[in-house]
Amino acid sequence: MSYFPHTDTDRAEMLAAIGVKSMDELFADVPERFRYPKLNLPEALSELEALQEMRGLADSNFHTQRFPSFLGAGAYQHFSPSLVNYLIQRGEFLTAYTPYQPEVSQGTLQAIFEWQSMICALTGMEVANASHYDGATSMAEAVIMAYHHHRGKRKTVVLSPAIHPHYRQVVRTYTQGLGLKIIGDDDLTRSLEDTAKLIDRDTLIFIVQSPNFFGQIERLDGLAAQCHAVGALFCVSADPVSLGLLKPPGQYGADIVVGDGQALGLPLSFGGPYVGFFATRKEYVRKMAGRLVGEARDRNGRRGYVLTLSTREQHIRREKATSNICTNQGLMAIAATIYLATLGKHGLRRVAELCWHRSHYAAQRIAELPGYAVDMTKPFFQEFVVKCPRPVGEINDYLLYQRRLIGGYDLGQDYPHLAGHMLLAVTEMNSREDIHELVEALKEAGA
Amino acid sequence: MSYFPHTDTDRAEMLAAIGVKSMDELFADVPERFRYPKLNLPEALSELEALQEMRGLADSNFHTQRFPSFLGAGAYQHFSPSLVNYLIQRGEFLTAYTPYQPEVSQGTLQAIFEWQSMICALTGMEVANASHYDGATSMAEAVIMAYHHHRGKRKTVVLSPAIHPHYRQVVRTYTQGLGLKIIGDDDLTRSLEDTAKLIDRDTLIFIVQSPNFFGQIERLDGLAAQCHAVGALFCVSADPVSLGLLKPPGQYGADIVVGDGQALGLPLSFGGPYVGFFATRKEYVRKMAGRLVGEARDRNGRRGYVLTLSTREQHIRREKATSNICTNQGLMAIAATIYLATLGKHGLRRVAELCWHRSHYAAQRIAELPGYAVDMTKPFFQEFVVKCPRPVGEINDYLLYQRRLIGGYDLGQDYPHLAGHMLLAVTEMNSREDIHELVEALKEAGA
Amino acid sequence: MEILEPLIYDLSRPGRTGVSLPEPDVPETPFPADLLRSDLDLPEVDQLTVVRHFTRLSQLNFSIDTRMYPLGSCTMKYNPRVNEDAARLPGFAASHPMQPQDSVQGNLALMYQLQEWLKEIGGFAGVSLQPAAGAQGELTGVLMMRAYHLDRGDTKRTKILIPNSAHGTNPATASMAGLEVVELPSDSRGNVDLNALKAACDDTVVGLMITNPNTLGLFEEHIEEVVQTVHACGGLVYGDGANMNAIVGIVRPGDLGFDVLHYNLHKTFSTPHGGGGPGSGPVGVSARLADFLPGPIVAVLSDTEPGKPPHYGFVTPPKSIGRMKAFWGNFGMLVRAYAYIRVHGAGGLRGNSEHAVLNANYLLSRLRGVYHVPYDRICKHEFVVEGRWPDSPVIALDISKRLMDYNFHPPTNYFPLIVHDALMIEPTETENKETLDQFAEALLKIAEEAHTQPELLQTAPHTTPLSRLDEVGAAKQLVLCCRPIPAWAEA
Amino acid sequence: MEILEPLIYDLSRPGRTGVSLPEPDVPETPFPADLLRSDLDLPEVDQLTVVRHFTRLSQLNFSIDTRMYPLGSCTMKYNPRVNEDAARLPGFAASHPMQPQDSVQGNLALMYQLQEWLKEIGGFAGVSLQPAAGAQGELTGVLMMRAYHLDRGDTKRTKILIPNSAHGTNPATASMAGLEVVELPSDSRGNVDLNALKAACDDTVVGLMITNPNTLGLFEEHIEEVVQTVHACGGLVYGDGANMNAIVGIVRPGDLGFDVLHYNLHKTFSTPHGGGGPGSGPVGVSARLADFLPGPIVAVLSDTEPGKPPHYGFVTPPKSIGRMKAFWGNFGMLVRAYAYIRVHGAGGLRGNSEHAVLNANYLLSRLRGVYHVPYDRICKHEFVVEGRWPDSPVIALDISKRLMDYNFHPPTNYFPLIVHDALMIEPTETENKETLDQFAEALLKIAEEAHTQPELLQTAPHTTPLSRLDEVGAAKQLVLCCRPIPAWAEA
Ligand SMILES: Cc1ncc(COP(=O)(O)O)c(C=O)c1O
Ligand SMILES: Cc1ncc(COP(=O)(O)O)c(C=O)c1O
Repeated sequence: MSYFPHTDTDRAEMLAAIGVKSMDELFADVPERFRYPKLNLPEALSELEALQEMRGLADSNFHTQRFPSFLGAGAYQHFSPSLVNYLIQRGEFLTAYTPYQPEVSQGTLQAIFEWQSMICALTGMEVANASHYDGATSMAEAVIMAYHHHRGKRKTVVLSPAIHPHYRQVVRTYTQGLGLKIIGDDDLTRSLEDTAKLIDRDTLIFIVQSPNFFGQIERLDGLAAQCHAVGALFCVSADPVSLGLLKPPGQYGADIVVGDGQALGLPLSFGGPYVGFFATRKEYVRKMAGRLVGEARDRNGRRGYVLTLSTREQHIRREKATSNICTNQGLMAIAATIYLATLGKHGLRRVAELCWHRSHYAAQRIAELPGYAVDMTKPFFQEFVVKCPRPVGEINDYLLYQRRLIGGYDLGQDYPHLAGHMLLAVTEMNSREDIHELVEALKEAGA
Repeated sequence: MSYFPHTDTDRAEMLAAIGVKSMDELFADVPERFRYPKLNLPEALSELEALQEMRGLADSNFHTQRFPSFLGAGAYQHFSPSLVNYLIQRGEFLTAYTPYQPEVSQGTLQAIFEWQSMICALTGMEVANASHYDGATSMAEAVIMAYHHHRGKRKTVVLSPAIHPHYRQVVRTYTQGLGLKIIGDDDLTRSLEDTAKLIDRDTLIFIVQSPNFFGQIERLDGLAAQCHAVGALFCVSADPVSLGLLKPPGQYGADIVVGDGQALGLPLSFGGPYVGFFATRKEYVRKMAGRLVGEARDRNGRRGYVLTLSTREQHIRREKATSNICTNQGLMAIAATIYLATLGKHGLRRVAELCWHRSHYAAQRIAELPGYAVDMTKPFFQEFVVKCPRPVGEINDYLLYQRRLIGGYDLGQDYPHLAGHMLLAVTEMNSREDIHELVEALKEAGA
Repeated sequence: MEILEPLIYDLSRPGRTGVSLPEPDVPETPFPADLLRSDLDLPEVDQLTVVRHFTRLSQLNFSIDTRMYPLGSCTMKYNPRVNEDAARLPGFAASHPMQPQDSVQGNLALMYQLQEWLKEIGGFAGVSLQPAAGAQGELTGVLMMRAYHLDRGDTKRTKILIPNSAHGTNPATASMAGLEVVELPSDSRGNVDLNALKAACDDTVVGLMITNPNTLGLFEEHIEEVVQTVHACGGLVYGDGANMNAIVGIVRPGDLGFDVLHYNLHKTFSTPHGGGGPGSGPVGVSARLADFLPGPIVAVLSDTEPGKPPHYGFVTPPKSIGRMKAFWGNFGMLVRAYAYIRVHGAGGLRGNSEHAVLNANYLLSRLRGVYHVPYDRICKHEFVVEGRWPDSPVIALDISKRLMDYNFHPPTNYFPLIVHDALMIEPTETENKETLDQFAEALLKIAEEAHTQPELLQTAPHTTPLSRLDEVGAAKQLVLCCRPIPAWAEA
Repeated sequence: MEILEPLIYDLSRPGRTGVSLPEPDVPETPFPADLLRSDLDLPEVDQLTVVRHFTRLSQLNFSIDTRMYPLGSCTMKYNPRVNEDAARLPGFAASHPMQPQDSVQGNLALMYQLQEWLKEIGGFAGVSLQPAAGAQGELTGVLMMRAYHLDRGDTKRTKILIPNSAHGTNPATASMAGLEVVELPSDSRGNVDLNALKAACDDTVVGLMITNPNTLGLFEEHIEEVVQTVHACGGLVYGDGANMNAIVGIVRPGDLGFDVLHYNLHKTFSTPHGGGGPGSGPVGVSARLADFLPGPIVAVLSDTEPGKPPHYGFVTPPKSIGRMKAFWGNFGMLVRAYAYIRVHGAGGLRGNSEHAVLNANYLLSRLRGVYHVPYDRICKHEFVVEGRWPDSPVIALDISKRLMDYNFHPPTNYFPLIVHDALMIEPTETENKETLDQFAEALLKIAEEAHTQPELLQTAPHTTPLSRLDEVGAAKQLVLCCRPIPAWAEA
């Protein structure tokens, strides 16, 4: 079907008003030899049939609502109160665009202002922007911001090897035209301590993820001072749910905090749409990328909200803009805001506590299994590394096809020295029974 | 969890303002020996856990989204455009109540006014009310209206035996205190012609369903005249989707048209909530039950809508009211209105045509199967009766457990003379492939 | 004059539609020409027009989701969104009412549990989930009471006693059941007048219909005596459970001796009101009425194997009054109520009632003195004040309309009938103290305005999309349908 | 001064929450005290407060679902609701991006199909679905162009040519890729100036970024020559596909010789704009760039057995520029675009473009004469007029604000930069003629007002919840967060 409403009468009247005889005349400027290509697309279906076809595709997937899942690795299954999904479906949020016209966009603007405020609260920073595409591009924008902060004079980026591999890849992709040297993760076995030793006067930014890709909570005290001593910026990537419990990066001196807001009530949705957050110190606000909502007054002195500091942005500054970003992940930021409002101070902490207790319980039980070993030397949050007695792929297959469980992430894919290690995540969605099933299944799979 | 927002501080301040020391004092008037019973209910669950539990229950059902279904018998599977479900979830419709205060309820009022208009259009009648609980209670209210129309002097109700058995039962339940004689369906094999012969000067109403419970389109010409000749009212119960194609009952003289609006885009939902519609002639409007929306003017002469003729209703007229109905099925009427608006004149006809063609095709194919017979003597719409070579229950079990198909309704449950007969419904939801599967499966089941 | 939002018919243009549909893809069967309709007068619009029209219409409503809606007797509490998700699970929403029972054991288990829980909450021996709303629950109950007497050969009983504070559905129900209504006065404390009751009780009485707490929001102080008096004359006691939100976990009507009670799931148990339904009005009954319940109800079948999950099925009680509704009740509402009870547990439900009562009394404490409270004692979940003053020309309706300008939905007005210019205020437990304070301040401000600028109230509302609507005019100049009258009707 | 809607923080009260959560029900593990935060400054509110707050906020927005939103360059067309249902199917919405590929063949099949369809629609050899929006598609494309030259050892190329009518993301993207921007003038008919282009083309040119139809809504009349000129100097042509809604089924950029193009699924393919995203900006490329696509993309694996359904997997092109995003793209948006293309088919998509162009030209025909049209010829899906008159003091912004009083969202204003006081109007195909007429009449009325009562425009809007907001003041008095600054930051 098509959704345009034109009747034959409409068409005739409109063509007449335009002063053309046919629709074709409207396309006379299109090179004739290429005009009206025959597109080889499947025949149109009715909505009913299309939905049935797509339901067939969807049902052919295994998924976390069908089977208990222990997969994390950058995307986490959490409970999202029903009102979140309802509210973001409201047409007034869903079908508006970037709030360029504040008088008719106060809904979006105030919601994003609240998002900025909550991200500041979570991260312990002074300013946060309206969003980036995801956590990985937030990190890439942090690098670019640091690059410009140093007016392009510094060339070295130091990345902890325990940053999510996709994030490290995106940083490389984004900056490939800038002539940077990205080090730190060139040796994937390098410790955080050793990585920090690479920071020097050519370092524009040092980035750490905590909890890191392996779920471990990094000890970050002193790193900010170390960076600042040589003039480098210190950036932390964090899981927002962990910040319900853990010290905010602002408190140990981070200049930039980035991360992905998916864990804040967004569906897994096979990897997107998620929402990147980006927070920094007030002094850097003019160097920050992305949209920003600020408080304003109307002609009668009433409080309202507007997009502000747009002189940083591409539509005003063009090639001198801080970034090319335009459309961001607005609705996902609103979803996360609604999630955070609903859970609130106590709820988010409670979720974090549940993840803590249940993941530790699971880790302990798995550590007891013959053939398995769990690294519990560093404190971890929600996710932990398990050394397996057999290749991870085989164990996961057993879990999936024999026990209807979605297993962990195979670390060997990204960290050759961790072949045979599985990364398991346990959240509030995994009940005690789920954990027992997992332990049982791992035992069988390892035997 | 609970949804009340009170903090300890709130409670303390409020109790102080009231002038009591404890919550208990508020319940001092409740007989002490019964106060605060210990309720034996399961422990509270979090929303997350409750939803998981309920998903477990839901998933344990077979249902029409999992398996192709050929079940009708008063509830039909039809395609409902996605916007219907979205729009009725909007809080402004969902969480408002009966529009007693028109200035802040124009949304509901205008939507119901449009519903009334569409029901008039579909049925060919002059007025329709805001809704009844379902088609069955609409029919019972028709009887009661006719009873009052005759000022209680007539005592006989004549029902076609081919009316949905539940509807006939509800008419009996509703009117058991009125001392009526309900005839016609006392012999379930009686033909419509023979039933019409029962109409006499004691008949207050004669009710026919068309398409009847067996899917057959009744020939109704002349029946209105026959009723009117003896002063009885003539009432027709109709499937609203069939009215996309078939002559409206108003055209052959019906005084009242009732039916269930479920087929107009409402989910099957195991039998409810649905929506009863009720339409009649203008001359009977003051005798009609239920809420009515009418056009009004505001102080500035602007058009708006209000509840009107409430002097018929229980809250004004109390024991003299036309009915006790208060809450009706408002949101379901709005859903059906949105459905009808979306499909419109052409769409509804198209749906009816699809049901027609596909059901006839299915009937023909089944009629060719050894051991099966289909009664095609009367024209039918969407539903038809199949004589089976084995007990219907056995065939249905085979379809369900061996072929993952939901079979037809076992007519022997209500019509002893139709034991071994199955009522099958085919709508636009059943593709050609579904039909072929059904035919195949019936063949196997009959062998 | 500008139109707020055109009628959908006015947005129609020939040839438009909002759907495409599959091709028949089977050999076509000719239609019987003589049975076909010639035209179908439905609107012709595209999807966007539909979405815009109904989105804009919706925005014209006040609703719980947008502001406080203290409509007395209606329990306009928060409707949890999780309930909506539960009811829309495909296993529930796409199951067909006529499926073989073994294929819908999940539905039956849910219904069975809900029956059990409602029995427990009300102190009853049996429950039917069939009634679609409170009024249908009433009819169910009264028909059972009637049937009970008849079954015992007690055919003289034709009267139903109903206090004058009762909701209109009570007397209307009694009439529908073919019974005669005897109205009972209320005493000075808002209770049913015990002497009048005693005088009315005799062997022609089917029973009493009583609401407790009553429609003044007051708990009947002599409830045990009332019940005993009715029982003593052989009558039964019907409880209108519209006000259950005051007493869940506080007292069980069954313990007080009630024989029947309807629950309003759309009040006490948070299923949304939907602009006037769908609701759900299950009835609970004492042991002597259990056999009369409308059928079918869900039972654990005797073929359940030990150690296995129960095998559920529909059964019809032996002396059933019959079926109230096609199929099994408003199942989607049952799912929502199940979810609500499941997340609350006994403690949560009692907490709801306690806080509903706390909120009402707090609000009363803030209004007392400015608004006359004709029956002034500790109230339950709601209370009734007079919306008038001797020294002001305004009436309750004016106050109601003026409240809209303060962004509140008005209370119920002109009910109960025993209070002049009644304003019946039910805040529910889900309003927070700040909102209650704002509401109280609005009402206090309005009381002031009633004396200083009465016209402001009499011409209110001033900030709504339409100003005050002429309901009297509408009933005179009846326009109930926007379509032309069909030709055959004019003939 | 009255507040429109309080901040959620202002609605907070210590101790409230909107959720309950399960008990840990496992032995608890002590927290490492030194790693814990001392406080968490999030609001504390109940569910009803959340629902009310965001429902009321939402009502303050204009949106496609409530009225015409002719924001030029943004293609604010109807966003079909069926797409939302499709994206929320649990099999899609609850699948984890890191699941083994064999367990998500449904997702991969959908992505593969969509890749194929977008290739077909654009006339390209390869497609990546990874970019999250148009601007990210641009960066992807420019990085590929850069990589292509480098791969051939052609290291001199550092310049990107960009017409002065281009969207800001084009030059900003070039800078991000470390390239130098050379701006090209436009000719008097709104085309890129061919002579200037020729003069700029040399062996330092990476390529040209061009939008066609361009941001004036005009089809480049010399498009073939433009492409040939760039190719002749060894450069590549990047197409900004923001305006694809004019040409789907009309002409394929790949056929015209474009080397890369980004699609905006949130424009042409109806995925909702969400108040500023999420979007999706897949890129299509010609054969010579296919190896450079960001990885991974979905392919049919060679182990597919004959006669069996294809076995899909992720593969990374051999010379890939790398990964643009964690995981695989904004999958939920891909589902919606899939649904959209599936219900349209080739004919439906072409019909969309035809009617988008019809609507724009019709609207232009109604405004021409009253509004100055600096580049006046048959337009495509949008057109640009000047929002000013020599004899009136009003500016485009005033007209935009005044349109709100007529219940229309303003067009894009002050873009493209080559038109003074630009008003860029894109009606899209889903607006009906009546709405277009109303919109035209509003603009004509406003043009009149601009001459008779200019202050009415200069002080507009008058009917919105807030009057005109002071954006300049906001940028001076920066308030970007409503929370107190944390103590450690002040130290
Ligand atoms: C006291 C009382 N009884 C009965 C009813 C009728 O309930 P329902 O509207 O669900 O039929 C109401 C409804 O408002 C009521 O307030
Ligand atoms: C012409 C043009 N190019 C590029 C873009 C950037 O697209 P996005 O906002 O999806 O990043 C836009 C967005 O409005 C646009 O109009």
